[in-house]
Amino acid sequence: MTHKGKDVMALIKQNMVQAINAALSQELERDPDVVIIGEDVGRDGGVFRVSEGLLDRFGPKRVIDTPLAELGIVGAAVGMASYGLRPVVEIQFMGFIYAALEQVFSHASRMRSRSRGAFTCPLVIRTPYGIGIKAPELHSESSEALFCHMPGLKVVMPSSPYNAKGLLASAIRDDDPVLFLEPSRLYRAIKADVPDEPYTLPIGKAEIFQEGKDLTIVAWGAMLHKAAEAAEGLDAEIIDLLTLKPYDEETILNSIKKTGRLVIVEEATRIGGLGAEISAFAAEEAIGYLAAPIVRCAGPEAVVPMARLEDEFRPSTERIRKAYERVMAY
Amino acid sequence: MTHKGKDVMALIKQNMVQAINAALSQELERDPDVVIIGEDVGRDGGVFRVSEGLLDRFGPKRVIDTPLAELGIVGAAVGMASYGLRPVVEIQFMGFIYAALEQVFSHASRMRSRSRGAFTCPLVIRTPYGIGIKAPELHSESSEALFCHMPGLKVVMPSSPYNAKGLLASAIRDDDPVLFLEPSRLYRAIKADVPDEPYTLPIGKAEIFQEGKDLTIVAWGAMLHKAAEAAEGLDAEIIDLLTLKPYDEETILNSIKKTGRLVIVEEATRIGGLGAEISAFAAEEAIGYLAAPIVRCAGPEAVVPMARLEDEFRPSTERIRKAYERVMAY
Amino acid sequence: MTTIDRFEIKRLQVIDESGNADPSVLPSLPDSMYKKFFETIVLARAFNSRALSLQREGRIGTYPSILGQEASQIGSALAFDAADWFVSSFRESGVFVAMGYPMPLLLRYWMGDERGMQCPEGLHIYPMAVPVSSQIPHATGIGMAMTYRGDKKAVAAYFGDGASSRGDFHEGLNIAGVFKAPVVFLCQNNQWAISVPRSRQTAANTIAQRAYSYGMEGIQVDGNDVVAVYKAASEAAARAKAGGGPTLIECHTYRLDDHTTSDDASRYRDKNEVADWQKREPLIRLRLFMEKKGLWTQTYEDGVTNKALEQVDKAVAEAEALAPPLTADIIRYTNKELSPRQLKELKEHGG
Amino acid sequence: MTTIDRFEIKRLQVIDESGNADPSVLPSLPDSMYKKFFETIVLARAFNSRALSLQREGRIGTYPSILGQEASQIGSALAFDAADWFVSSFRESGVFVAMGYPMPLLLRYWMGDERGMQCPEGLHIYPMAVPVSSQIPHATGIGMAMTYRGDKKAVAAYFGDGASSRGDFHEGLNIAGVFKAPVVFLCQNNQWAISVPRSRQTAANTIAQRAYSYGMEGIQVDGNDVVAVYKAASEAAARAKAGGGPTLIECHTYRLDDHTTSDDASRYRDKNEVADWQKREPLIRLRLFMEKKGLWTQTYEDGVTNKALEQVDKAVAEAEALAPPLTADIIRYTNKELSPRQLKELKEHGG
Ligand SMILES: Cc1ncc(C[n+]2csc(CCOP(=O)(O)OP(=O)(O)O)c2C)c(N)n1
Ligand SMILES: Cc1ncc(C[n+]2csc(CCOP(=O)(O)OP(=O)(O)O)c2C)c(N)n1
Ligand SMILES: [Mg+2]
Ligand SMILES: [Mg+2]
Repeated sequence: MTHKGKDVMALIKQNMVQAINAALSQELERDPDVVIIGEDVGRDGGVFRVSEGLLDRFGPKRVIDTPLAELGIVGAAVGMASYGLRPVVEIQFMGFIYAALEQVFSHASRMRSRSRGAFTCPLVIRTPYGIGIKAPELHSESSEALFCHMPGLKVVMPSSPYNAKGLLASAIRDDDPVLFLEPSRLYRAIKADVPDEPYTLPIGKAEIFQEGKDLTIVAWGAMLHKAAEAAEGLDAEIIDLLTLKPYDEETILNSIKKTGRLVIVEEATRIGGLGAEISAFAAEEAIGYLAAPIVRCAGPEAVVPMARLEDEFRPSTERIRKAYERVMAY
Repeated sequence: MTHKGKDVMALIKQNMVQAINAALSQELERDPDVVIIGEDVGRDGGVFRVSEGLLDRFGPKRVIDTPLAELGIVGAAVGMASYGLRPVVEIQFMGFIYAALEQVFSHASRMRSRSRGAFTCPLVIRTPYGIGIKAPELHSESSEALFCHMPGLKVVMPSSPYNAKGLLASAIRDDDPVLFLEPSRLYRAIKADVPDEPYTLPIGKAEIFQEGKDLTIVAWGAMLHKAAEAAEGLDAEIIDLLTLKPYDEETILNSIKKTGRLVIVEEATRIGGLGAEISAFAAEEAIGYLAAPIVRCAGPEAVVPMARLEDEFRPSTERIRKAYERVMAY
Repeated sequence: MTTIDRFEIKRLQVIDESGNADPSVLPSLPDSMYKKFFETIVLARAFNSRALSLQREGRIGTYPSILGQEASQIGSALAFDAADWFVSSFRESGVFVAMGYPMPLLLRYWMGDERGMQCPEGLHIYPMAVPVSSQIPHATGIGMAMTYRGDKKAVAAYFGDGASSRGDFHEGLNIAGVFKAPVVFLCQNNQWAISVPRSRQTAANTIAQRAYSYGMEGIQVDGNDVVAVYKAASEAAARAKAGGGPTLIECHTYRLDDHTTSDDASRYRDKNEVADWQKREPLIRLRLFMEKKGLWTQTYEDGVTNKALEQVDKAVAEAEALAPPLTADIIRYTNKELSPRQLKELKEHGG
Repeated sequence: MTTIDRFEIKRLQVIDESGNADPSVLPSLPDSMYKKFFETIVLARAFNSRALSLQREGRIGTYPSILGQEASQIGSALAFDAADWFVSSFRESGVFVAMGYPMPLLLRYWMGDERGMQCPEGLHIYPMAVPVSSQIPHATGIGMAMTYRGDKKAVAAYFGDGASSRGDFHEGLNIAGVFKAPVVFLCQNNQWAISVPRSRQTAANTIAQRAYSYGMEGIQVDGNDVVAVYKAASEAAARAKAGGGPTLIECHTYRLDDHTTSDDASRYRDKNEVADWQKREPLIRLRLFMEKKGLWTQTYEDGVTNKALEQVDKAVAEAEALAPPLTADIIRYTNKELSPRQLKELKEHGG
């Protein structure tokens, strides 16, 4: 059987939660140094059930329920990682990683550099991000840009069950720290073919989600699907970034050279978002190819609202469409 | 007497430390709700002596030496601020604010929004940033971009004794939280005329540091002076951003319309820096006026090095000059 | 080896599970106060069970039940005045109700509408904090500001057993200790932090003993005994206002329901444990105690219950009648003065 | 009110200021061990004073002196094996020296050269942590990893009194308590955190008592008594390796010098206090004790000192002879595999 151009033994229909669970399970199996650590990841199987069944299968030494202490968890995981383990931390929601930022920024990201390679930090932090599950405050953050600014740290964001599984496996095998951002809105939204066996997908490579020649659209995570929806009827090339840091400059550049137009669609507040980086990259490297302004379609400069207004925050299909039209008018 | 177009009673020569000290002192005098709080700000007068003499003058109720606890200090200041005080927090170095980011991002910046105006957070966090004093690790951060991405928070960065004093007074009087980033490299580097009396400068306004018509250069803080040095001989318009968030779109736009070229000079690592935002803004709003790529001259994707290599990290005059030349070649 | 210091951890219970009071610690309270306890618990419970059913009907979002914790919340809240400040986590409906926070506002919050946390004038109830324990340093700062202004007030700071494992608990309490901030730290130890039992939250025997780490008074109270909670909190509040500094009170209670409506506690905890604590829930012993004092009859309780249900009905109607929030408010309340960019976005969002 | 728990805080001193040992606690150590204490302290002190003069000459950057704290650092470090892991703050030259960390590397670090923290094979000394206390959770995690692997090793985690006010201290120790991580937490309570005295750092009487907040063993030791420190640390290390969990040891000592070479302690602290502690500095009593045991003579000390000075001289020469660091290394060590962008930047930076 083949899938996405590769020979595979068996395909199963899985949603993203199941695909991530499979990746965790297969990596735990493959490498005795892999451990899962976080709040409620064990007995409860994680608040989104992503680690369901892993405690039963691998025991409490490898699937570790911790006290409520984000900074302590990430800090301890940094220590574990430099001892040689490969901890996979779960932070319950992206909004709760802020307490651990000193550990992420000042330690995980810098351990290799600080010790000139004597100590390393093969650590994965998984956390659900984004709007869409009508949860309380700070359950809907998409602050990926903060992490992309930190040298040493990789940032990965899947958009489908298939790439979630393959990218998570790669993240766990990576010898540097990786922040793995899971779109909570997509956790159970899509069921798709996923190879049953373990596989990896390359970190640092974007995917052409849809080919086209009039307009390049760059999006990532949950917004990819909204960006694609809004592009219906246009001959747009849609790039699924997948790795946010280091992002795939080449794929973006090649597409702009072809289309001459760029729109970036992101969920986060505009100012200082990752969209700014992509735009600035294009404005430096490809301005000669651009026939139109580079437009960022992003959230307003406002705190992500609670459930009642959350859908007004993320760019709507109409707003995205308008952004495409603005650019297509050139 | 007049200074910068305003009538003033007396001018004194001050360096930035003295000017900031004067602003603190005058604001403490003016408003009984102002308090200074932080590690070593009292008896020691701050590790850079910025608050020297204030404890003696205003007493330990208003100049508060705290335990070593960045998150607790910022958190307590959030509470004080919503009770009606105007705390001015000192974080000893920008690299140590990371422990307090949850308080800055999830609380200070959101209090007004979260409570729909019932509680507010008139809080200033002052901290020295940047390379240049040959200090140990994490004493040289310039991670302003992280803060610019957070709705609700203002970010201000002076570049001279004069604007440091006026902007700090404005920050303290502002009814929302302000991060006030002081270029440690400039603390004692420049002595200049500063009005003795209290004055404010508007938050949200950039300054044309130098007029010109061939090239727009945007810079802020310590890099402003390096950017200017490198521009010698060019007819460049140099914009001193001063407020990093919300940055002054209008001044930037007008300048680009005039010059048709834009280079952004920043000290931070390039990816996701504030330069990306400025570039993206221009690429969206002014692409039609641009005759050349927008170039960011920034730090490499690497951890800020310790003393021996720190000068290799910030863009050198030569590197900046090359960036200008690249753009001027169009 | 010399012993340089000694500590004892005490536990306070006033009314036992059979409704008998220990005369050595029974405070002298007017009958009206017992009634107030009873009526507030009934009201809070009515609110809580209505919130749970509204959630099931999709009329509000995820909701964290307070069932079992009413004595801890109400006994403590009633020890404070309206001029005092309240800093809470997300599981304090009982505190909000006890302090007279408008129930329609509370419901609006759980509907996912920020207007629910627009605290009305006259009350000083901080918006709920979703990041666990991050509100604790705020209480310290508010207390420091009270001292600064010379206001004879106190802060009631609520948080859970899980919260006590976080760094902000430590920094907040330590700073409060150093500055003798007038704060009463009320740990609602309900034995669980989602699926993590108290015994796995920390290897310490009690949360109360942490008080000694911060040079403050500390005590464990039977959190299902409203009188014990009230007594300990009143004493702590009085001490705080008199300049005696902060207190850590561990209210030893139990979360009888799931963590929130999104949770299924049967996945991780034993039914027998829950059944056991069910027998100790706070209303049972209060009822028995009041009956012995001639303050409780079934008719009295029925009256109280009916009135509570009516109040809750009215609150639900009022909350649901409110016009939906304005999209523009997202932006409008970000800053006092909006930047040109924000003004542009405000317009785009209908403002 | 019932008492539900009781704690005692103990303090250990073995050798008093006059060099007399308390036989009830004196461990039976070979003479060679006392010599080792003595010689390591002398070496660390020689290193320290040379570092201070190198700084004055502009040959290294800002440097934090360990003067007065040698017993705390060396007594504890020597209680561990080379296979154990060390997690330190920034003021542990004594620990590095005791563990045999190459002094030229240590100097390179203080010259502002990252290569100084490239720990050689065979040692497990974590790079110094500049953000105070942020290293504490690492020790917990390393300990958990040792348990995971079944390695009978321990972690020595160093931090100051100021550090014990931070959240990471709390979270790190609490998690270590829960998982019985084999960590010895060594608080170097030198009475000052820059200008903040211990009494304003926390209202608690001791740092040691915080052990009880985490369900672990805790003790205060006379940190200027190298034998007491060694004894407490050895017992704690042995307990850790035997699965008995972590220990918090408060080494009660004193920072005799300025905070760092950038500091001027005369701005904030009393000369008399310093003079008082000067009398209690660790070498005085060790000398007296060893003399009584016939282990010390002036000739012995002179020999030790000369050898130490030679070693330090050699280290300085070696450190200064090293080629300057490569700019490209900034980028090279950011990630194991560099991205195309990084490779481009590497080239631009001469790599
Ligand atoms: C910082 C943070 N981490 C995780 C969560 C998710 N979460 C919500 S409540 C909770 C458990 C809280 O336990 P406890 O403090 O005991 O309060 P309780 O829920 O028992 O009232 C968790 C982990 C959160 N809200 N904030
Ligand atoms: C998080 C953080 N805040 C502030 C500083 C600046 N600083 C360096 S050392 C120090 C005091 C540390 O005190 P203590 O923990 O007692 O250690 P000591 O210096 O006495 O060895 C401070 C405030 C820092 N390095 N890290
Ligand atoms: Mg709980
Ligand atoms: Mg100290």
